[in-house]
Amino acid sequence: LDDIVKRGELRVAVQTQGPPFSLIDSKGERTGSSVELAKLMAQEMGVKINFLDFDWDGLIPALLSGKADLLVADMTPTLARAMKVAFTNPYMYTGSTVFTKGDGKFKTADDCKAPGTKIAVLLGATGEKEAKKAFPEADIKSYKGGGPLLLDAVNNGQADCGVNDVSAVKGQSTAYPAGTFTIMPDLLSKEPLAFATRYDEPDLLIWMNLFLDQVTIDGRLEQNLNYWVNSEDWKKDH
Amino acid sequence: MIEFRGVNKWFGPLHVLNDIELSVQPREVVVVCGPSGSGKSTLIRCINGLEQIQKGDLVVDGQRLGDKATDMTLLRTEIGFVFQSFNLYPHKTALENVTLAPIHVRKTPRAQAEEYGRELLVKVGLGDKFDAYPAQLSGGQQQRVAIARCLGMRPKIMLFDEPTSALDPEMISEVLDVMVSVAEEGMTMMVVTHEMGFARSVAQRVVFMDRGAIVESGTPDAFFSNARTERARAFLGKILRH
Amino acid sequence: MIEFRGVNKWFGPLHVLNDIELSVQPREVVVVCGPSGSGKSTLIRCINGLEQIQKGDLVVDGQRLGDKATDMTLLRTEIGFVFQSFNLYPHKTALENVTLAPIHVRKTPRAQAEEYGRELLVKVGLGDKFDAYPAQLSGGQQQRVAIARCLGMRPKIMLFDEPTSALDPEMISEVLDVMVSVAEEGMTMMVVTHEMGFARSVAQRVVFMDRGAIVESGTPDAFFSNARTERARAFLGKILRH
Amino acid sequence: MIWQQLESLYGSYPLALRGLGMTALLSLIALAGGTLIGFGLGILRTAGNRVLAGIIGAWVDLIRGTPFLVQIFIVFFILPELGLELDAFSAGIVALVNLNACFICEIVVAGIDSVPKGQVEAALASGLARWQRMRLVVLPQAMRVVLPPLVGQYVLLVKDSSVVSAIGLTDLTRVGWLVVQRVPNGLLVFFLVGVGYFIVCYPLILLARRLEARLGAGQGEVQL
Amino acid sequence: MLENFSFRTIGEYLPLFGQGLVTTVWLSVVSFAGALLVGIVLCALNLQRSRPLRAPAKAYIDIIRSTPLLVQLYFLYFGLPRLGIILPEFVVGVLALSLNSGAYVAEIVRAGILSIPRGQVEAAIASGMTYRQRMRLVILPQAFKVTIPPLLSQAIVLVKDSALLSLISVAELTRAGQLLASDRFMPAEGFLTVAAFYLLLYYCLKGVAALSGRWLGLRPARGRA
Ligand SMILES: Nc1ncnc2c1ncn2[C@@H]1O[C@H](COP(=O)(O)OP(=O)(O)OP(=O)(O)O)[C@@H](O)[C@H]1O
Ligand SMILES: Nc1ncnc2c1ncn2[C@@H]1O[C@H](COP(=O)(O)OP(=O)(O)OP(=O)(O)O)[C@@H](O)[C@H]1O
Ligand SMILES: [Mg+2]
Ligand SMILES: [Mg+2]
Repeated sequence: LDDIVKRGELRVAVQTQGPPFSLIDSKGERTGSSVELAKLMAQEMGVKINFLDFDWDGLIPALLSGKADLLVADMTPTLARAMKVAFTNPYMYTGSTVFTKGDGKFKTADDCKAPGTKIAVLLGATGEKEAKKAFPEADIKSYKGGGPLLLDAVNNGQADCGVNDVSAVKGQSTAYPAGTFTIMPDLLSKEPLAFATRYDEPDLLIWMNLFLDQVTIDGRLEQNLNYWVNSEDWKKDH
Repeated sequence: MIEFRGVNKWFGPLHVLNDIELSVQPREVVVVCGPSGSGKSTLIRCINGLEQIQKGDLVVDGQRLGDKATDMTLLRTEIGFVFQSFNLYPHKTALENVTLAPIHVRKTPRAQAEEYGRELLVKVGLGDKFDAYPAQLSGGQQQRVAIARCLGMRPKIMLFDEPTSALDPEMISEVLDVMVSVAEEGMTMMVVTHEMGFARSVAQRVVFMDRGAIVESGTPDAFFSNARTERARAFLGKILRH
Repeated sequence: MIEFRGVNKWFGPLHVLNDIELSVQPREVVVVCGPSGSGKSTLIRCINGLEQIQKGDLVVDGQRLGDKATDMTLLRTEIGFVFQSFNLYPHKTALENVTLAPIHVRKTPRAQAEEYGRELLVKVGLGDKFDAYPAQLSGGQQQRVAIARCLGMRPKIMLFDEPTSALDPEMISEVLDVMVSVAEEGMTMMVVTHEMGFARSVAQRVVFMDRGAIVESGTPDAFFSNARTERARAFLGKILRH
Repeated sequence: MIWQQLESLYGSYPLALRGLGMTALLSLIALAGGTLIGFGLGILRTAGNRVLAGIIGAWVDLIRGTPFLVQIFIVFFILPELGLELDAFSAGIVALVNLNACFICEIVVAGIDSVPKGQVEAALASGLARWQRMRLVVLPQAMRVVLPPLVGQYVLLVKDSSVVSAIGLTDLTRVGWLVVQRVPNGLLVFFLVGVGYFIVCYPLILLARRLEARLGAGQGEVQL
Repeated sequence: MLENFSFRTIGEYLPLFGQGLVTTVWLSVVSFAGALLVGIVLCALNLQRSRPLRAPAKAYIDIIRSTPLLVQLYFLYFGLPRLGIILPEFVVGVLALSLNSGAYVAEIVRAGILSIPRGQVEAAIASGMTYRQRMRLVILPQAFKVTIPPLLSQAIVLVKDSALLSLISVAELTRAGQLLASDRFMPAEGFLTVAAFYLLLYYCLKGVAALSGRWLGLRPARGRA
């Protein structure tokens, strides 16, 4: 933390392909739910912010190698991951959901349990694990390259249905004509999302947890989430 | 057997064959000589269609080149061509070089083609080199394989384009010896060469070319002892001096 | 000027130079002949260090090759070498070929080097080809440029490795003429060649090699009219016959 | 629908231009640096020092044999642990230059080896020193053989440069991924990305072909 | 990242790497066979005299060479379904790699054929061989020899390019590394292991190239200053 203040700059690693948490708006500016929260953090610290955007592959090395002070993405704090990085307290809960094509033959999540159903997930994302657990008989296909690719795969028929984070699915599917996709109402799981930093920065971790408490209390977190995640208000502005 | 009637050829603006009139009788041996670039190679390459003529008639073995009715591929099997640079197939042994065309073009059964091929290699003095690859042979040996390769097709005509000029001096005679024996068996031959000894002893006629035209033509004796034109005398002076 | 004392050389297991003893005096012209593969090229290539000897002493212009004190690069500037295949630099004009080494090795001022270069090209009969690229020259012309290129360094010794054997017959004499004139100016020369006319008229000595050894050595007259060894006679029979 | 997408695509054109600019800039620097170092390595490798040639050869193998993505990660994330801190752009440049130098080294060695031995001997016989032989005789002739594949390598370089998006540089390919989040027509977006690369690469390919035709004209093409 | 490098975890993931390696090898072999096929057909077209046959082949080669494989892959994977063709990922991947590498193979083969000395062709013509006989008996066997080394280089490129197929959920070698990186947050372990496996494949191919060079009797280097 001292270093950050001395440097006068907070370096944050974000993922490029993850609306509504992180995206490039039509003006080419980086924004999104997590991004705005990070900006708030920097503001509270009284330092400038510097975003480093990476593909999923680059996020973790960026944090581990010290290129970034913290990692702000829609990342689930699994115990295996927590062996390597220090997660904050969860700032929101989400879950994986199942979606299919609007006019598809799958009506409920249980339909997908049929053996051989092709299910699109993102490589390494929690959706992948949930899908494997929920649909053991299905044919799981893990893609790389972000949520929109899943939507495309389902839309084009390469997969029967997709499993991904609910807010991501909601956020991304609106770019398609209404009714293209059916999003199942029931979640496969409830998952926390958290920010991450390194274990050798315990003071930063404490500070971030405190920050999350503060914004929860004063409503700024809720405001953020309502704008970005729980509604589609942001689409109008960006 | 070969008849040039007013043959002309151009490479772009360059007039390489200029109104050639020449007729070669069966069993005749004709030597062609002349300065570099005078069109000697072009002349004999036209005969088997490696170059095309643009004006005049060229009749080979009774067939007019360029006619629709003339099957060039077939006609070529009647004409052997020996190159200055041998052009043996490097990926085939000596025997395979000789039998390749008979087997695939003439459809001779392999056993028969190989028998004849061995016979020919023995004849050119390479009875111990059936399975050698070209790279393992000296220049003189390669050229003798090349001659055997032509003979393998039992051609009616053989054309030679400076067959000895890429050879070491000691190897020249071994190739010339083979050519002499082919001539003595009655082959119709056109030979581009500067080996005047060969011309003297074997040729019925020597043709001298300069700048795309036939300048002189006559018996070897007449040509060497008293060439009519100044150009031929100057040329002979140069190549016989050293 | 050049002195071989018990020189031996092997290529792997192949013994290519076998106890060579030979001494060439200043202003002497020595012709080397012999069958292909007998080691002629290797012999003269050793003199300017294109090949290294493995046993014996080779002293050139007073300096022992292989000695630490001998600066090969410097010594090479005293020795001109003319190759069978000309080896002109294809990306340089005739004049540039001649002036390249004087300018970069001798550090002659460009203007002066060019003047001398032009003079030499005129001398070899190429006064109109200063700016021609090698590809635009005939073989004989290229070889004459190559000789001019050597002369440009004002060498004390000139070595020739079959300088005319890649040439058309009419061009041979133009190159030989230049070589004769170089010899007449008193250059020390070693020439590998089969041009016996040249040997007869210019050489003080003919050396005959076979299988890596010097078999005979004598005046041209003695060598051509009555060679002592059977091998030399057989060789002469072959190359003089045709 | 399509119109609406095109419209929002149009809105992204500054981003696209920035991507194209980044691709071009990366390629250009890597091209210049890679060529320079590649020639240097190639010349050193043929200079006759076995140890040096072995080291360069091993390095070239290492680079040719491993994925470029891994090389970038090593430069950007692992070198700092050894005390060499680079920002994303410099790291991308370093990795790209190194990659290209290695490929170009191979091309240059092939070119140098294609120069007839007689040329070197002629230069040797006239007393030219090693570096003079290389500069005045060998390299100018090697260029005939080197140029066409060299330009071909530049085309590959332009395309390889997209891998640097992994460490956060916004090049043309990455712009594609960014835009596709808002305009869910991947085919259209990546078609345009393809067009962008085509615009940069195709002239290079034409150039390579021209060089090949011009330099090959001397030998004369085979009539089959 | 390096100070607590965990070989143990790599060991845990080794079966996954093994499967990935097998897939990558299998994928590359099939794709390279396809690339040879595509390349030879393209090259045959490209060497025709008739323009209508030559032009499309040339255009295809140019377009493939001037666009990234990623774009081509995207088009095949998401474009074909628009035409009603849905193929398994593995097949699409093989198709993309074959079509892409085929363009390069075509150029290599063409260069090989054109490198055959003119005299060889003339000798074959003079002995009365037809176009097809010349090709089959004289030109192609010799061209084969010249093309082997550049073809093996192209194979190396193809092996590395196949990593891109992890994008469309083909479980090849690179993906194993990515899994290790994102499940356990061990990027160094993941990617360095991947690199080691690719290097292994590279040396195997290089060994094959050296062997085939010796077997075909290619001459060693010359002309060094
Ligand atoms: N394919 C070609 N294209 C253009 N010009 C050519 C071609 N082949 C030959 N020529 C030119 O045609 C002329 C005659 O060439 P040709 O090879 O027939 O001469 P030549 O008498 O055989 O000479 P040499 O003794 O050198 O073999 C020369 O000026 C040559 O440059
Ligand atoms: N670099 C080399 N490596 C191995 N063997 C060689 C090498 N150069 C020459 N030889 C062999 O050494 C022997 C002598 O070669 P050299 O070139 O000196 O003969 P030559 O008398 O000049 O023959 P030619 O008249 O054919 O030029 C030959 O058997 C040749 O094959
Ligand atoms: Mg000719
Ligand atoms: Mg020799």
